[in-house]
Amino acid sequence: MAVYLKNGLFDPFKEVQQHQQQLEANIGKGQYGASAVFIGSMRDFNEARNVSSMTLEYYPGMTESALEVICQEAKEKWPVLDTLVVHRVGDIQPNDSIVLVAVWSAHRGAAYDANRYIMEALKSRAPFWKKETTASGGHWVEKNTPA
Amino acid sequence: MAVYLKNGLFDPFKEVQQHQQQLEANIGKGQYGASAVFIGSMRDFNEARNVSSMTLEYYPGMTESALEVICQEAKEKWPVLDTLVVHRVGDIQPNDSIVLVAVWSAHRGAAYDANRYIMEALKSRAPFWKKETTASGGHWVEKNTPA
Amino acid sequence: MAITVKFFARLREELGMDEVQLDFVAGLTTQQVWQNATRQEVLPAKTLVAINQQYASEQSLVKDNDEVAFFPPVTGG
Amino acid sequence: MAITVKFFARLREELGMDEVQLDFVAGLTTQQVWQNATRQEVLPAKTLVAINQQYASEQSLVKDNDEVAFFPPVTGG
Repeated sequence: MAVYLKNGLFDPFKEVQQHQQQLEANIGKGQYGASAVFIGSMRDFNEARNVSSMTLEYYPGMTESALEVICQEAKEKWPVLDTLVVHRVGDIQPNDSIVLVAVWSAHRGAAYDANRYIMEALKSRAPFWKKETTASGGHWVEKNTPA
Repeated sequence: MAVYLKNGLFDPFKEVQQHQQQLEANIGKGQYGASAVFIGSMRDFNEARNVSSMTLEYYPGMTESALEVICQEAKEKWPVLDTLVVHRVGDIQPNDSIVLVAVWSAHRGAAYDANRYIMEALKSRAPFWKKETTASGGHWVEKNTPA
Repeated sequence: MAITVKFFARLREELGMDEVQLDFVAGLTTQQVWQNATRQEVLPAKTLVAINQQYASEQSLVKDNDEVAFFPPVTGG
Repeated sequence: MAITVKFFARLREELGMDEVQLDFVAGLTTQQVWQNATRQEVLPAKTLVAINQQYASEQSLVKDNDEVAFFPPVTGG
């Protein structure tokens, strides 16, 4: 179970691969049958029409522990072998990856369910705040889109 | 929308990345906000205790078209920007990736829902048959595990 | 004036054949094609049927030049 | 004998401060800490509250050395 905040670009597929190699080193190969990966990335349109960039503020300490609690809840609800969460903070450009959630389990149901649980909980409870920049200035995103 | 059958190892993350680059070249960057990726891989235990290898038989022609129909259905049900399905055929070793489903969309709900729809439909309708090899010989897998 | 009949997976192994050509006879259902091809009275339970690579039923009628396939429940993914 | 009060995002910008130290007074709720820190009567609607980096309510009591945080609805992911 790992949670990382990244101030700067990250490659979600590299992160998943690296974590998966660690997982295989720890529990052996051939143990998980299902991996569900979700990547949220920055679009160039959102509440405002043309978003040129974005800043993600967070609460150092609380943000990490909120994400860890969420992943722990997922492990208690479903038979999950491992989880990985990576989230950007700081300045972000369109098309950058913002969030990565990966879940490994023996069967697909747990991987899908746990992954989505983590994403929904992250969206509603993890302390992150987006400020979008457009031609007319900056504004705080008021609320997250529902699933 | 792409469907590939692979006789031999494939790297699911490389496949997703390559397809995503094509997608960005086609529709422009910053268009999709959500990517949901599912990877099914071979465990070394299943119906039989210790599975040493597996062979995946398929129906050339029908398998590809069944997968294309399933992806088309997903695109009709949800606002999906693109889908990618890669499935192994032939001989497979434990820990190899068997199936990859990737879905790109503007919002996470469609990506999650369409991805799972494709996987469930694939499991119930796409003509693939697994034969597992154990120390005591080969046997056909009788039925797929439910989600 | 012929149809092609294909078998996959366990059925292919148990019957010892993967493909057979049959003379076309008008008005046959896939169930009757199975009987002609295998000399077995009934389709094994849960057998799936396709005509020209599309799912069909035991009662579907077979036309000239059709490709008819029989296979067990699928287990991919 | 002090508590730390933090503000994030829109609240931080509107109040023009990200952190303030207050003398500890026993028996205060987070709502009263907000009033003391900001000289505003009421918490803006939907404001979230945390004590020591765990979610709390407007009525939660604040202890000496606590870190109290106020922030708008979260918009990560």
